[in-house]
Amino acid sequence: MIDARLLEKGFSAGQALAHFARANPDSGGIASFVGKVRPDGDVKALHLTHYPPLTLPGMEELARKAMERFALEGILAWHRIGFLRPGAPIVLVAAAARHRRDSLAAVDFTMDHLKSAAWFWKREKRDDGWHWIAPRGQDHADLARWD
Amino acid sequence: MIDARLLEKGFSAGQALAHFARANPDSGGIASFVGKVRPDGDVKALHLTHYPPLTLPGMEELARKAMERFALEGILAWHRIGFLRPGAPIVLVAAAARHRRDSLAAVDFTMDHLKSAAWFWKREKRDDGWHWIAPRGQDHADLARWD
Amino acid sequence: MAVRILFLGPLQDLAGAAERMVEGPLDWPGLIRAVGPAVAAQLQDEKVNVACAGELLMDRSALSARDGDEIALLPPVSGG
Amino acid sequence: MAVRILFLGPLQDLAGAAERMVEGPLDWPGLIRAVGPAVAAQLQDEKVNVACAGELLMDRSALSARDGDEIALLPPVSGG
Repeated sequence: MIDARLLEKGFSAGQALAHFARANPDSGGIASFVGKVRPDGDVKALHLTHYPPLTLPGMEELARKAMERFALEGILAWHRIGFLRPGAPIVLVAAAARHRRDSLAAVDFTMDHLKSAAWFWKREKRDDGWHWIAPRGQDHADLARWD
Repeated sequence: MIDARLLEKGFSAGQALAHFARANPDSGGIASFVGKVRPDGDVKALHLTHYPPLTLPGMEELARKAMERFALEGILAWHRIGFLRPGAPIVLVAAAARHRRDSLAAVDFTMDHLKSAAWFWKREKRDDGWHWIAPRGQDHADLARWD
Repeated sequence: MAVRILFLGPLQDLAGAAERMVEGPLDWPGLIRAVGPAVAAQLQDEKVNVACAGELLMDRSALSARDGDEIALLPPVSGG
Repeated sequence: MAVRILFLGPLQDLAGAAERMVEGPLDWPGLIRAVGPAVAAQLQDEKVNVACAGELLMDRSALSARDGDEIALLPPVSGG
Protein backbone atom coordinates (compact mmCIF):
# COMPACT_ATOMS: atom_id res chain seq x y z
CA MET A 1 0.00 0.00 0.00
CA ILE A 2 1.49 3.32 -1.13
CA ASP A 3 0.31 6.58 0.44
CA ALA A 4 2.16 9.52 -1.17
CA ARG A 5 0.79 13.02 -0.65
CA LEU A 6 1.60 16.68 -1.14
CA LEU A 7 0.01 18.66 1.68
CA GLU A 8 -0.85 22.34 1.57
CA LYS A 9 -1.76 22.44 5.26
CA GLY A 10 -0.20 21.25 8.51
CA PHE A 11 -0.63 17.66 9.66
CA SER A 12 -0.19 15.57 12.79
CA ALA A 13 2.55 12.96 12.40
CA GLY A 14 1.19 11.00 15.38
CA GLN A 15 -2.29 10.72 13.83
CA ALA A 16 -0.86 9.83 10.43
CA LEU A 17 1.26 7.06 11.97
CA ALA A 18 -1.66 5.69 13.98
CA HIS A 19 -3.70 5.52 10.76
CA PHE A 20 -0.81 3.93 8.84
CA ALA A 21 -0.44 1.28 11.57
CA ARG A 22 -4.16 0.40 11.28
CA ALA A 23 -3.79 0.17 7.49
CA ASN A 24 -0.90 -2.33 7.86
CA PRO A 25 -2.09 -4.66 10.64
CA ASP A 26 0.01 -7.64 9.57
CA SER A 27 3.43 -6.00 9.62
CA GLY A 28 5.94 -6.90 12.30
CA GLY A 29 7.23 -3.36 12.52
CA ILE A 30 6.85 0.21 11.39
CA ALA A 31 9.74 2.64 11.12
CA SER A 32 9.22 6.34 10.57
CA PHE A 33 10.90 9.70 10.32
CA VAL A 34 9.33 13.12 10.71
CA GLY A 35 11.33 16.20 9.73
CA LYS A 36 10.41 19.60 11.09
CA VAL A 37 11.23 23.21 10.37
CA ARG A 38 14.10 23.74 12.78
CA PRO A 39 13.41 26.62 15.19
CA ASP A 40 16.85 28.01 14.36
CA GLY A 41 18.09 31.49 15.16
CA ASP A 42 16.16 34.10 13.22
CA VAL A 43 14.22 31.93 10.78
CA LYS A 44 10.64 33.20 10.72
CA ALA A 45 9.11 30.99 8.03
CA LEU A 46 9.89 28.40 5.38
CA HIS A 47 8.42 28.39 1.88
CA LEU A 48 8.33 25.16 -0.10
CA THR A 49 7.63 25.21 -3.82
CA HIS A 50 7.39 22.32 -6.24
CA TYR A 51 6.55 21.52 -9.87
CA PRO A 52 3.13 19.84 -10.01
CA PRO A 53 3.59 17.77 -13.20
CA LEU A 54 6.67 16.04 -11.73
CA THR A 55 6.66 16.24 -7.94
CA LEU A 56 3.89 13.87 -6.83
CA PRO A 57 4.50 11.39 -9.69
CA GLY A 58 8.18 11.37 -8.65
CA MET A 59 7.25 10.65 -5.02
CA GLU A 60 4.98 7.80 -6.12
CA GLU A 61 7.76 6.33 -8.25
CA LEU A 62 10.16 6.62 -5.30
CA ALA A 63 7.66 4.85 -3.04
CA ARG A 64 7.29 2.02 -5.58
CA LYS A 65 11.08 1.63 -5.71
CA ALA A 66 11.28 1.44 -1.92
CA MET A 67 8.45 -1.16 -1.82
CA GLU A 68 10.39 -3.43 -4.18
CA ARG A 69 13.87 -2.86 -2.81
CA PHE A 70 12.99 -3.49 0.85
CA ALA A 71 10.14 -6.01 0.75
CA LEU A 72 7.69 -3.60 2.38
CA GLU A 73 4.02 -4.15 3.11
CA GLY A 74 3.29 -0.44 3.01
CA ILE A 75 4.96 2.93 2.68
CA LEU A 76 3.83 6.45 3.46
CA ALA A 77 5.53 9.59 2.12
CA TRP A 78 3.92 12.93 2.89
CA HIS A 79 5.56 16.25 2.07
CA ARG A 80 4.40 19.76 2.86
CA ILE A 81 4.33 22.59 0.32
CA GLY A 82 3.54 26.27 0.89
CA PHE A 83 4.40 28.37 3.93
CA LEU A 84 5.50 26.72 7.19
CA ARG A 85 6.34 28.05 10.64
CA PRO A 86 9.30 26.91 12.76
CA GLY A 87 8.45 23.64 14.49
CA ALA A 88 5.94 22.52 11.85
CA PRO A 89 6.41 19.10 10.23
CA ILE A 90 7.73 19.24 6.63
CA VAL A 91 8.01 15.58 5.80
CA LEU A 92 6.83 12.24 7.16
CA VAL A 93 8.00 8.87 5.89
CA ALA A 94 6.87 5.54 7.34
CA ALA A 95 7.54 1.97 6.21
CA ALA A 96 5.79 -1.20 7.34
CA ALA A 97 7.65 -4.47 6.91
CA ARG A 98 7.89 -7.98 8.20
CA HIS A 99 11.49 -7.38 9.28
CA ARG A 100 12.77 -4.46 11.34
CA ARG A 101 15.90 -3.75 9.31
CA ASP A 102 13.91 -3.50 6.07
CA SER A 103 11.57 -0.90 7.52
CA LEU A 104 14.41 1.25 8.90
CA ALA A 105 16.46 1.03 5.70
CA ALA A 106 13.41 1.94 3.60
CA VAL A 107 12.83 5.12 5.64
CA ASP A 108 16.52 6.03 5.33
CA PHE A 109 16.45 5.42 1.54
CA THR A 110 13.23 7.36 1.00
CA MET A 111 14.34 10.34 3.08
CA ASP A 112 17.67 10.56 1.25
CA HIS A 113 15.83 10.66 -2.08
CA LEU A 114 13.25 13.20 -0.91
CA LYS A 115 16.13 15.40 0.27
CA SER A 116 18.08 15.52 -2.94
CA ALA A 117 16.18 13.85 -5.75
CA ALA A 118 12.60 15.12 -5.38
CA TRP A 119 11.25 18.30 -6.98
CA PHE A 120 11.13 20.70 -4.04
CA TRP A 121 12.77 24.07 -3.52
CA LYS A 122 13.00 25.69 -0.11
CA ARG A 123 13.55 29.26 0.93
CA GLU A 124 13.49 30.71 4.39
CA LYS A 125 12.54 34.11 5.72
CA ARG A 126 15.03 35.72 8.06
CA ASP A 127 15.21 39.20 9.53
CA ASP A 128 16.73 40.45 6.28
CA GLY A 129 14.27 38.81 3.91
CA TRP A 130 13.89 35.58 1.92
CA HIS A 131 16.85 33.31 1.11
CA TRP A 132 16.87 30.23 -1.11
CA ILE A 133 18.35 27.15 0.56
CA ALA A 134 21.09 25.55 -1.49
CA PRO A 135 21.44 21.76 -1.69
CA ARG A 136 23.97 20.44 0.83
CA GLY A 137 26.94 18.34 -0.24
CA GLN A 138 26.13 15.95 2.62
CA ASP A 139 22.69 15.27 1.11
CA HIS A 140 24.27 14.16 -2.16
CA ALA A 141 26.77 11.98 -0.33
CA ASP A 142 23.84 10.39 1.55
CA LEU A 143 22.04 9.71 -1.70
CA ALA A 144 25.10 8.14 -3.35
CA ARG A 145 25.07 5.37 -0.70
CA TRP A 146 22.16 3.70 -2.49
CA ASP A 147 23.73 3.47 -5.97
CA MET B 1 15.85 13.63 27.80
CA ILE B 2 15.68 9.88 28.39
CA ASP B 3 12.30 8.13 28.65
CA ALA B 4 12.83 4.40 29.31
CA ARG B 5 9.89 2.35 30.55
CA LEU B 6 8.76 -1.20 31.17
CA LEU B 7 5.03 -1.41 30.51
CA GLU B 8 2.68 -4.01 31.94
CA LYS B 9 -0.24 -2.85 29.80
CA GLY B 10 -0.80 -1.99 26.15
CA PHE B 11 0.09 1.43 24.80
CA SER B 12 -0.56 3.58 21.73
CA ALA B 13 2.62 4.23 19.74
CA GLY B 14 0.97 7.19 17.98
CA GLN B 15 0.14 8.91 21.28
CA ALA B 16 3.57 8.17 22.71
CA LEU B 17 5.24 9.68 19.62
CA ALA B 18 3.02 12.76 19.71
CA HIS B 19 4.01 13.27 23.35
CA PHE B 20 7.70 12.68 22.60
CA ALA B 21 7.56 15.27 19.78
CA ARG B 22 6.08 17.86 22.16
CA ALA B 23 8.83 17.07 24.69
CA ASN B 24 11.54 17.70 22.05
CA PRO B 25 10.32 20.83 20.25
CA ASP B 26 13.76 21.95 19.07
CA SER B 27 14.79 18.81 17.20
CA GLY B 28 14.98 18.83 13.42
CA GLY B 29 13.73 15.29 13.19
CA ILE B 30 12.37 12.29 15.04
CA ALA B 31 12.90 8.72 13.91
CA SER B 32 11.02 5.82 15.44
CA PHE B 33 10.37 2.12 15.28
CA VAL B 34 7.45 0.19 16.71
CA GLY B 35 7.60 -3.59 16.80
CA LYS B 36 4.43 -5.65 17.11
CA VAL B 37 3.46 -9.21 17.90
CA ARG B 38 3.28 -10.63 14.40
CA PRO B 39 -0.15 -12.13 13.66
CA ASP B 40 1.59 -15.26 12.39
CA GLY B 41 -0.01 -18.63 11.77
CA ASP B 42 -1.23 -20.18 14.97
CA VAL B 43 0.36 -17.88 17.56
CA LYS B 44 -2.31 -17.08 20.15
CA ALA B 45 -0.31 -15.01 22.64
CA LEU B 46 3.17 -13.84 23.55
CA HIS B 47 4.57 -13.80 27.09
CA LEU B 48 7.49 -11.51 27.92
CA THR B 49 9.42 -11.98 31.13
CA HIS B 50 12.34 -9.97 32.46
CA TYR B 51 14.62 -9.64 35.50
CA PRO B 52 13.64 -6.49 37.42
CA PRO B 53 17.02 -5.70 39.05
CA LEU B 54 18.72 -5.55 35.63
CA THR B 55 16.19 -4.92 32.86
CA LEU B 56 15.15 -1.29 33.30
CA PRO B 57 18.61 -0.16 34.51
CA GLY B 58 20.04 -1.84 31.40
CA MET B 59 17.58 0.00 29.14
CA GLU B 60 18.49 3.31 30.80
CA GLU B 61 22.19 2.60 30.29
CA LEU B 62 21.52 1.73 26.64
CA ALA B 63 19.58 4.98 26.19
CA ARG B 64 22.49 6.96 27.69
CA LYS B 65 24.91 5.28 25.30
CA ALA B 66 22.70 6.14 22.33
CA MET B 67 22.39 9.78 23.50
CA GLU B 68 26.18 10.14 23.52
CA ARG B 69 26.99 8.15 20.42
CA PHE B 70 24.48 9.89 18.13
CA ALA B 71 24.25 13.45 19.49
CA LEU B 72 20.57 13.08 20.36
CA GLU B 73 18.33 15.60 22.04
CA GLY B 74 16.02 12.91 23.36
CA ILE B 75 15.42 9.19 23.28
CA LEU B 76 12.43 7.04 24.16
CA ALA B 77 12.62 3.27 24.74
CA TRP B 78 9.46 1.52 25.90
CA HIS B 79 9.18 -2.25 26.17
CA ARG B 80 6.18 -4.37 27.08
CA ILE B 81 6.28 -7.19 29.61
CA GLY B 82 3.56 -9.70 30.47
CA PHE B 83 1.01 -11.25 28.13
CA LEU B 84 0.40 -9.77 24.65
CA ARG B 85 -2.02 -10.58 21.87
CA PRO B 86 -1.10 -10.74 18.16
CA GLY B 87 -0.96 -7.22 16.71
CA ALA B 88 -0.12 -5.56 20.04
CA PRO B 89 2.97 -3.33 20.20
CA ILE B 90 5.94 -4.89 22.04
CA VAL B 91 8.55 -2.18 21.72
CA LEU B 92 8.76 1.47 20.74
CA VAL B 93 11.99 3.38 20.22
CA ALA B 94 12.18 7.03 19.16
CA ALA B 95 15.13 9.38 18.80
CA ALA B 96 15.07 13.16 18.41
CA ALA B 97 18.11 14.79 16.85
CA ARG B 98 19.27 17.83 14.97
CA HIS B 99 20.29 15.67 12.02
CA ARG B 100 18.19 13.04 10.29
CA ARG B 101 20.87 10.38 9.96
CA ASP B 102 21.69 10.54 13.68
CA SER B 103 18.07 9.91 14.65
CA LEU B 104 17.68 6.95 12.29
CA ALA B 105 21.00 5.38 13.30
CA ALA B 106 20.12 5.79 16.99
CA VAL B 107 16.84 3.89 16.52
CA ASP B 108 18.65 1.15 14.59
CA PHE B 109 21.35 0.89 17.32
CA THR B 110 18.86 0.86 20.19
CA MET B 111 16.60 -1.75 18.56
CA ASP B 112 19.54 -4.06 17.84
CA HIS B 113 20.55 -3.88 21.50
CA LEU B 114 17.02 -4.38 22.82
CA LYS B 115 16.75 -7.46 20.58
CA SER B 116 19.84 -9.25 21.74
CA ALA B 117 21.44 -7.48 24.69
CA ALA B 118 18.51 -6.57 26.96
CA TRP B 119 17.10 -8.83 29.67
CA PHE B 120 13.91 -10.13 28.10
CA TRP B 121 12.76 -13.64 27.39
CA LYS B 122 9.84 -14.39 25.06
CA ARG B 123 7.65 -17.40 24.73
CA GLU B 124 4.65 -17.85 22.49
CA LYS B 125 1.49 -19.88 22.84
CA ARG B 126 0.58 -22.02 19.85
CA ASP B 127 -2.06 -24.67 19.38
CA ASP B 128 0.22 -27.20 21.10
CA GLY B 129 1.19 -25.04 24.07
CA TRP B 130 3.91 -22.60 25.11
CA HIS B 131 7.29 -22.44 23.33
CA TRP B 132 10.32 -20.35 24.31
CA ILE B 133 11.70 -18.25 21.48
CA ALA B 134 15.40 -18.79 20.91
CA PRO B 135 17.68 -15.89 20.02
CA ARG B 136 18.19 -15.59 16.26
CA GLY B 137 21.67 -15.64 14.72
CA GLN B 138 20.64 -12.64 12.60
CA ASP B 139 20.01 -10.61 15.76
CA HIS B 140 23.57 -11.21 16.94
CA ALA B 141 24.96 -10.32 13.51
CA ASP B 142 22.93 -7.08 13.65
CA LEU B 143 24.34 -6.26 17.08
CA ALA B 144 27.94 -6.92 16.01
CA ARG B 145 27.69 -4.06 13.47
CA TRP B 146 28.06 -1.54 16.31
CA ASP B 147 31.28 -2.92 17.84
CA MET C 1 -0.88 30.35 -28.17
CA ALA C 2 2.79 30.46 -27.24
CA VAL C 3 5.39 28.57 -25.24
CA ARG C 4 5.29 29.14 -21.46
CA ILE C 5 8.69 29.07 -19.70
CA LEU C 6 8.50 28.38 -15.95
CA PHE C 7 11.36 29.38 -13.64
CA LEU C 8 11.45 27.14 -10.58
CA GLY C 9 13.07 27.86 -7.22
CA PRO C 10 15.91 30.38 -7.23
CA LEU C 11 15.73 30.77 -11.01
CA GLN C 12 12.61 32.90 -10.61
CA ASP C 13 14.65 35.53 -8.76
CA LEU C 14 17.24 35.56 -11.56
CA ALA C 15 14.54 35.75 -14.24
CA GLY C 16 12.66 38.46 -12.35
CA ALA C 17 9.43 36.50 -12.84
CA ALA C 18 7.95 33.06 -12.21
CA GLU C 19 7.21 32.60 -15.91
CA ARG C 20 7.55 34.10 -19.37
CA MET C 21 5.58 33.56 -22.58
CA VAL C 22 7.52 33.37 -25.86
CA GLU C 23 6.68 32.56 -29.46
CA GLY C 24 6.97 28.92 -30.47
CA PRO C 25 8.46 26.76 -31.74
CA LEU C 26 11.46 26.85 -29.41
CA ASP C 27 14.68 24.79 -29.51
CA TRP C 28 17.60 24.81 -27.03
CA PRO C 29 19.48 27.78 -28.60
CA GLY C 30 16.16 29.65 -28.82
CA LEU C 31 15.49 28.96 -25.13
CA ILE C 32 18.95 30.24 -24.15
CA ARG C 33 18.23 33.50 -26.03
CA ALA C 34 14.71 33.81 -24.57
CA VAL C 35 15.55 33.48 -20.85
CA GLY C 36 17.98 36.41 -20.54
CA PRO C 37 21.66 36.33 -19.62
CA ALA C 38 21.33 35.61 -15.87
CA VAL C 39 19.25 32.45 -16.35
CA ALA C 40 21.24 31.51 -19.49
CA ALA C 41 24.40 31.46 -17.37
CA GLN C 42 22.70 29.03 -14.94
CA LEU C 43 21.67 26.78 -17.84
CA GLN C 44 25.38 26.22 -18.59
CA ASP C 45 25.24 24.14 -15.39
CA GLU C 46 24.26 20.59 -16.24
CA LYS C 47 22.54 20.36 -12.86
CA VAL C 48 19.65 22.49 -14.14
CA ASN C 49 17.10 20.05 -15.50
CA VAL C 50 14.57 20.87 -18.20
CA ALA C 51 11.07 19.47 -18.60
CA CYS C 52 8.88 20.03 -21.64
CA ALA C 53 5.16 19.21 -21.76
CA GLY C 54 5.44 17.48 -18.37
CA GLU C 55 8.34 15.21 -19.37
CA LEU C 56 11.88 15.53 -18.07
CA LEU C 57 14.35 15.76 -20.96
CA MET C 58 17.22 13.30 -20.86
CA ASP C 59 19.08 15.48 -23.39
CA ARG C 60 18.25 19.16 -22.91
CA SER C 61 19.80 20.16 -26.24
CA ALA C 62 17.12 18.07 -28.00
CA LEU C 63 14.45 20.52 -26.77
CA SER C 64 11.68 21.01 -29.30
CA ALA C 65 8.76 22.97 -27.86
CA ARG C 66 5.67 23.88 -29.80
CA ASP C 67 3.02 26.50 -29.18
CA GLY C 68 1.00 25.44 -26.15
CA ASP C 69 3.87 23.55 -24.51
CA GLU C 70 5.17 24.39 -21.04
CA ILE C 71 8.94 24.37 -20.46
CA ALA C 72 10.06 24.09 -16.83
CA LEU C 73 13.59 25.02 -15.77
CA LEU C 74 14.41 22.96 -12.66
CA PRO C 75 17.51 23.96 -10.68
CA PRO C 76 19.08 21.68 -8.03
CA VAL C 77 16.53 20.78 -5.37
CA SER C 78 16.56 21.22 -1.59
CA GLY C 79 13.59 19.28 -0.26
CA GLY C 80 12.92 17.17 2.81
CA MET D 1 17.58 -16.88 55.65
CA ALA D 2 19.00 -18.65 52.63
CA VAL D 3 20.16 -18.03 49.07
CA ARG D 4 17.39 -17.68 46.48
CA ILE D 5 18.21 -19.03 43.00
CA LEU D 6 16.06 -17.59 40.20
CA PHE D 7 15.67 -19.42 36.88
CA LEU D 8 14.92 -16.98 34.08
CA GLY D 9 13.30 -17.70 30.73
CA PRO D 10 13.61 -21.28 29.45
CA LEU D 11 15.73 -22.31 32.46
CA GLN D 12 12.62 -22.37 34.61
CA ASP D 13 11.21 -25.22 32.52
CA LEU D 14 14.46 -27.17 32.94
CA ALA D 15 14.55 -26.46 36.67
CA GLY D 16 10.88 -27.35 37.07
CA ALA D 17 10.38 -24.16 39.08
CA ALA D 18 10.93 -20.42 38.81
CA GLU D 19 13.12 -20.40 41.92
CA ARG D 20 14.75 -22.53 44.56
CA MET D 21 15.97 -21.72 48.08
CA VAL D 22 19.26 -23.25 49.22
CA GLU D 23 21.53 -22.90 52.25
CA GLY D 24 24.21 -20.23 52.02
CA PRO D 25 26.99 -19.50 51.53
CA LEU D 26 27.16 -20.67 47.92
CA ASP D 27 30.11 -20.66 45.51
CA TRP D 28 30.17 -21.69 41.79
CA PRO D 29 30.70 -25.44 42.42
CA GLY D 30 27.99 -25.29 45.09
CA LEU D 31 25.59 -23.61 42.64
CA ILE D 32 26.27 -26.27 39.98
CA ARG D 33 25.38 -28.97 42.54
CA ALA D 34 22.30 -27.09 43.77
CA VAL D 35 20.55 -26.51 40.42
CA GLY D 36 20.21 -30.13 39.28
CA PRO D 37 21.75 -31.80 36.22
CA ALA D 38 19.53 -30.22 33.53
CA VAL D 39 20.30 -26.64 34.52
CA ALA D 40 23.92 -27.53 35.37
CA ALA D 41 24.37 -28.70 31.77
CA GLN D 42 23.12 -25.30 30.55
CA LEU D 43 25.55 -23.51 32.85
CA GLN D 44 28.41 -25.13 30.92
CA ASP D 45 27.37 -22.68 28.19
CA GLU D 46 29.22 -19.41 28.68
CA LYS D 47 26.19 -17.62 27.22
CA VAL D 48 24.26 -18.14 30.47
CA ASN D 49 24.95 -15.08 32.59
CA VAL D 50 24.82 -15.01 36.37
CA ALA D 51 23.83 -12.10 38.60
CA CYS D 52 24.24 -12.06 42.36
CA ALA D 53 22.65 -9.46 44.64
CA GLY D 54 21.53 -7.47 41.59
CA GLU D 55 24.99 -7.31 39.98
CA LEU D 56 25.98 -9.16 36.83
CA LEU D 57 29.11 -11.24 37.45
CA MET D 58 31.95 -10.67 34.99
CA ASP D 59 33.49 -13.96 36.15
CA ARG D 60 30.82 -16.48 37.12
CA SER D 61 33.31 -18.81 38.81
CA ALA D 62 34.00 -16.05 41.36
CA LEU D 63 30.42 -16.42 42.70
CA SER D 64 30.23 -15.91 46.44
CA ALA D 65 26.62 -15.70 47.64
CA ARG D 66 25.67 -15.25 51.26
CA ASP D 67 22.41 -15.92 53.05
CA GLY D 68 19.87 -13.36 51.89
CA ASP D 69 21.41 -12.95 48.43
CA GLU D 70 19.51 -13.62 45.23
CA ILE D 71 21.28 -15.43 42.39
CA ALA D 72 19.73 -15.02 38.92
CA LEU D 73 20.57 -17.42 36.10
CA LEU D 74 20.10 -15.51 32.84
CA PRO D 75 20.06 -17.54 29.60
CA PRO D 76 20.45 -15.91 26.16
CA VAL D 77 17.76 -13.29 25.64
CA SER D 78 15.12 -12.87 22.92
CA GLY D 79 13.60 -9.43 23.41
CA GLY D 80 12.36 -6.68 21.11
